[in-house]
Amino acid sequence: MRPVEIGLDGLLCLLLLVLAWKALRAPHLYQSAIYFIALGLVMALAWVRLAAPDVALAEAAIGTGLLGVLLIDSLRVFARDSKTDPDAESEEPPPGEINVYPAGSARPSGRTLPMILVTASCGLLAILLVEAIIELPDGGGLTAAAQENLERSGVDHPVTAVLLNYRGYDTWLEVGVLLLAMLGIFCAGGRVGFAETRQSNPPGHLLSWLIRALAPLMILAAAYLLWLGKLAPGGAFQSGVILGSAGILLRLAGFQVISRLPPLAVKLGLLLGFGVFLIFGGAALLTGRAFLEYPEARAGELILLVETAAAVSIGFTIFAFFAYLNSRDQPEAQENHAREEGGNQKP
Amino acid sequence: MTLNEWLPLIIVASSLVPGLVIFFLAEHQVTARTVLNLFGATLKLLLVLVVYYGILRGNEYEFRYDIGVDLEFSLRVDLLSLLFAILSSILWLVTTLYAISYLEGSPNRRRFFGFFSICVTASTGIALSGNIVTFFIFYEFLTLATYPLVVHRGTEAALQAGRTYLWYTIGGGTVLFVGVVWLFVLGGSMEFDRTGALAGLAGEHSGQLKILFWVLIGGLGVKAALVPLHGWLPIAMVAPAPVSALLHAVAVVKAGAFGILRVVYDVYGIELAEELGLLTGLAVIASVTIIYGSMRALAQDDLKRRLAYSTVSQLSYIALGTATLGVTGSIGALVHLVHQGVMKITLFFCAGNLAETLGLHKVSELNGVGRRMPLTMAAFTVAAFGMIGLPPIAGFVSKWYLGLGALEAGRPWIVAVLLTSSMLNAAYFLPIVHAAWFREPDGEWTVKRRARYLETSWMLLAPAIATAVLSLAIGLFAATQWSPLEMARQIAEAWYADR
Amino acid sequence: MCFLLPARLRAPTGLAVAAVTAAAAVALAWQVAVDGMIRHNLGGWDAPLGIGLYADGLSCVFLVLTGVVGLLVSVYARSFFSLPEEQEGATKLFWPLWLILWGALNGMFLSADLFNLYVTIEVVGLAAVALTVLSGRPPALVAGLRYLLAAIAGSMAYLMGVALIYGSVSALDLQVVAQSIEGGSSLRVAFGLMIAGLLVKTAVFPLHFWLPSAHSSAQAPVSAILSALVVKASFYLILRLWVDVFDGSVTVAAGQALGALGAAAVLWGSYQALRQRRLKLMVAHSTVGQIGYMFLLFPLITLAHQGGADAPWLIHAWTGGIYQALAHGLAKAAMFLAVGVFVLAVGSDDREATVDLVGRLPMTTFALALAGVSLIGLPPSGGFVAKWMLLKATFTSGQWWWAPVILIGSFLTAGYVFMVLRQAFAPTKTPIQLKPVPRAMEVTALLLGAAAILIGFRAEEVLFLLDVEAPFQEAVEAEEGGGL
Amino acid sequence: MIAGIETHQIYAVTAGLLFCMSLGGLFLCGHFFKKIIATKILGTAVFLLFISLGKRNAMEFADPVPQAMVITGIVVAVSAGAFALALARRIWRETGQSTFEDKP
Repeated sequence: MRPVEIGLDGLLCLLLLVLAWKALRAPHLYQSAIYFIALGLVMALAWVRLAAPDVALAEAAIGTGLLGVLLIDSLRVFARDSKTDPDAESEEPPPGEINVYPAGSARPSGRTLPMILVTASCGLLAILLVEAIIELPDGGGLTAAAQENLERSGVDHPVTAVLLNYRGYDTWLEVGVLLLAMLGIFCAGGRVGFAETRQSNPPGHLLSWLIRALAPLMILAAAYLLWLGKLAPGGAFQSGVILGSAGILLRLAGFQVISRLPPLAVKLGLLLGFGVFLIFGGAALLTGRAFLEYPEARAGELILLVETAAAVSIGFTIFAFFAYLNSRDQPEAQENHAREEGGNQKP
Repeated sequence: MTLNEWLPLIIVASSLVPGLVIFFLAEHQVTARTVLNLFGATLKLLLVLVVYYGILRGNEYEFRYDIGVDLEFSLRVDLLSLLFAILSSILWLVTTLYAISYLEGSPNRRRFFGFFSICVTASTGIALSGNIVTFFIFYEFLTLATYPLVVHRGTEAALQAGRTYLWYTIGGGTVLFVGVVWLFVLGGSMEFDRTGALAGLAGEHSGQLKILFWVLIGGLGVKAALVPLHGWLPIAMVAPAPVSALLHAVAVVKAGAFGILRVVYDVYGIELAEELGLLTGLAVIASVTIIYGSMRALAQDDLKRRLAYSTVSQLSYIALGTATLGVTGSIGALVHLVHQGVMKITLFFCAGNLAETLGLHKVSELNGVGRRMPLTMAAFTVAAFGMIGLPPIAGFVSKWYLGLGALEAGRPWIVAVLLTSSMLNAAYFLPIVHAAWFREPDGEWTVKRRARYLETSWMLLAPAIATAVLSLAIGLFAATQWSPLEMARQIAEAWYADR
Repeated sequence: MCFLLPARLRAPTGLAVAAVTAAAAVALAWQVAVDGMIRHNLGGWDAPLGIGLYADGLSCVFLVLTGVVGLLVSVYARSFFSLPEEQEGATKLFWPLWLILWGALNGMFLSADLFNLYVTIEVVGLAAVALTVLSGRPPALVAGLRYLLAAIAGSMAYLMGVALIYGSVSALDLQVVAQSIEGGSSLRVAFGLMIAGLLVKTAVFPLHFWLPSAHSSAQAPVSAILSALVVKASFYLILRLWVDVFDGSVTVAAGQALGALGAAAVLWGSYQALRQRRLKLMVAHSTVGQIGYMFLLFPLITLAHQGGADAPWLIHAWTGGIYQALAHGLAKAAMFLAVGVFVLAVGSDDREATVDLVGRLPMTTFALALAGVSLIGLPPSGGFVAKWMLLKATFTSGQWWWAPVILIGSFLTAGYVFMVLRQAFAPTKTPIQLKPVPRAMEVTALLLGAAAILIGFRAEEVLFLLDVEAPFQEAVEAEEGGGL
Repeated sequence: MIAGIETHQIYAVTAGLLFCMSLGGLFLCGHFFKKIIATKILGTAVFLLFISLGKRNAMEFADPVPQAMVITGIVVAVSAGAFALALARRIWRETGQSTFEDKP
């Protein structure tokens, strides 16, 4: 390995550590969020350096992109609501500059001891962990096994083969996790269903037009990525995320997306990926194969089908995360909701 | 499985099933409940007698059931278990009659009779247990089933008493638990018919065995009300009279005493217990309890509390007899188990009658009450004389054997304890008897008119008289073949057969 | 077989699915009992590339426990969530969430793959949190967030351990890992991380901080599910890793350390329960204490293992620990359901408010009493068998220092159980109007309580099932292909 | 000496350090928002270790199994994070509480 590479990697790692430190220690939430997003982008570089472009794509799109949007959107809530709090009026921080410690309460005292304890034990853990990591053998892994069976898997890209064939069960559960998280968010929000409102300050005409034009392109791009997944980095998750971001952009431009769909379609969209997997797995069982086993000859087509369903669901769910949270915390939505609740209570 | 194997289980179930069914009856289905109760009680008595007859003819009755690993549930009938089983089933029948009348019209009777039957189940179970685990299971079961009865009235005092009762019994249960597990680890499943399993360990583990003995006695001593573990008994007297009568004269306290008998004779075996020098300690504790209980009884004005302290004192006669080495002492202990039960239940019935009919709770209120309730007080007098140990009543027989046993074993100080105790007994019973018969009536109750021809309801009166007659009879006919004394003799002789 | 993960079903359908799932669990257990352990390779790929499902005695015992408790809780929940009081928030999501949770639990008991286990843990965790916050009441929300953060941290620690293991042996399948494992500091650290992560999820002292608030602020059926089943799942996983995977590398010290945590939990949890005034908090703290008992298993089996696989107390320790899990599962579910009925009827969660319930809600009081008896460990009950076995193992193995913990724990448990019962016997001066409670709710609570008692009568079947591929028999070589 | 260090080792050690740092952060940060960020970094650290292990022998292309697992992991982590954010937002809106310590 060349020293230049070592230097590059070292620098990258150092940057990772510094960014993480900053994200955790920044005095303002806004800064934390920004550092975190930056960390995610640098991390994507690290994935590329580690020859894992699939992960880089996923991380950039989901880990940083989607979560970043959600984090920033949440900041808006944390900032706005403190403004409406009459007690905090006097010490109102400038928008986006929310102090970590809530207005009115000083930095909690008496936390020195736990801090020392936690720092010490984390330090100890770090030593143990680094030692353990260094001790790991230099070889190993399942690359060879995965390559060997690639022919039977119906796809040409090993990561896709692992995701959808060798370990398809995990992926199925993972689509389930997305669905579950959506249900969880419904619980946290206290109600099921979306209440999108028109953005109070719609973006300019040009931007609106641009986004509208962009949306079909993004859908096209998603389809391409999906198909590409058979051969090269790409696949259901990445394409799903692009679909989701198309939705988020539309939403940011003030379009009502979900409200236009009938509720049944919304549910179907959320369930599609999970359901197709299940139907497919059940069918495999019925035809005498193991659960989620693909018949070798038609594996390619079937995987594409399952992937498409998964991608649609992923995109839809990711968008739904945003749409739900975003709309839930619009002031108008709250009022609507309050009215709704009041109406419900009367009879 | 043959009937003989199932019979012990059926005996236990004959009170459990009615108990459980009662919970599902409605509160107002009095007739159904009464019939069920009496049916169960009669059935149990009959079955026990059938088994007794079978045992005399040499049949064996054993029920075994594997819970898992090495936990085994086993019911087995021997003479000692029969002695206790006959006693509980006769007294259950009598007490059921009494309770039906006593509680007439009071709330929550369904609950009362349900738990009451379950208590009897537990005490029969204790009697029939074939090994120490089964014994422990029923012992704890008894604790649980009696708790609702103690707090039955739901008053602050009852709840308080319930709390005290639980602290004592659960504490005792926990200690016993340790002891039982320890015993198990040392000597296996501890079937009661395989005495001597521990004897082989005497050399190597004698220290452990000694400690273990005191752990076991500590656990059992709570229910047997050995000083200083007796504190719950007088307090628990807030329970309704039938509960005090059956549970605190028979079921609960006898469970402890019975356990001590089992531990000394069937678990350790008399040889080993002697070899380890455990019996003298037990005798001393028992003596202290006897004297202390009597002294405290003297100072009580509340009639039931006086009776309760008397129980504390009298119960330890059993432990004392157990600890007196020798066959005669053991006979005394065994026969006192029965005699004390019959006499004490009579006293409690009478106390209940006085409280129920005239509202009298205190010794000082009893002046002249014999004129108003002659039959009740006659029963009381018989039982009290028995307690003191006057011949020919049952108490005399047991005290006689205990004293004789002490002399045979060469421990004359025990005789001194017995004499002192009898004197104290006389001192706290005779004034009651005297006041009831020879003092002028002066209480408020004298103004009340007699409601009926009888001094009180016949269902209250009959049980008291029956048990009084019984205590007279078992004293008078002690020498016959069917008397408790004869049974006790057979049991004790079996224990000492190999000596 | 048990991947029934339906979603978005309303009560009747949900109930039907619950019945089918429970029946499937029992059927699977039966099959395992008859034919021995079953392995099914998902997607038709063998380990190490594919994921296997694997059912042996241990997993079946937990599957059946989940099935029984799950079914009864479902019946209860059906009545509970049709009450007008419990309609707020997103309660109509109960069914999909609960069935997903159940499916994930089953998946976890069957999975034979370290990473797949991570995914199932995560599903269990998310679903459990979502159920906690179902009512949308602020205390539940805060408790839920605390739970969620603890759960994420725990599963990340677990995943870190998985990464280290994959790094050193290049396999994820439990059996393959178990066979290729050798000592070394990286494995020790991996093991430590995985266990620590799972300890957070099992809420072992002192990592229990999230449990009381979460379990007490959830709605009654949810609390029952969380306390009876969800914490058991991570306990199961610790047990599985401990005896099947890290079999050779666990040390006596590690066992003692887990035992010490368990002992501290027993004492602390029970003591805290005694101090609570709110019923549900009391029951939740009691869970902390009872979980501690299960961890007394580890020092006992570890030492046994060092002393050879045929140490005489092994069977006691093993049975005791599992029995504790079973008995607690049943009894705690019964208790939460019974308390749910109380709260509903009285309208208050205060311990003092339960006056005179014995006369007015006899069935529920009885359920509570039965559950309490089992928790205390009084005979005859499942809890008694558990404590008997554990105590015996401590004596036989010479580790008598655990014995006082077991006993003091029982004593404290008796304290809080009877404090409630005592109150229930007290008559009221001013009778409170009780709200009517659906009969099904009372009956299910009673059934669970009775089950906790009844398993104390028959340990044989459970033992037999446990014996199928018991971890102490070194015969895991036979791999039976996907026999479903 | 330096030439002996492999790329994956640098990243693996970084992963270990990141893990510990964010674990500490999770305990010490007060605000929900930062706690959530800490859990995200915690996840990232784990994924980094996975991938760096996958890089060990194949220079051209990393071991696909950890890659697939990490993709799964990222999705799971994001779902959990989104759920946590939703909860934190609701709590803030309902009670104005933003840490576990303050009781409004």
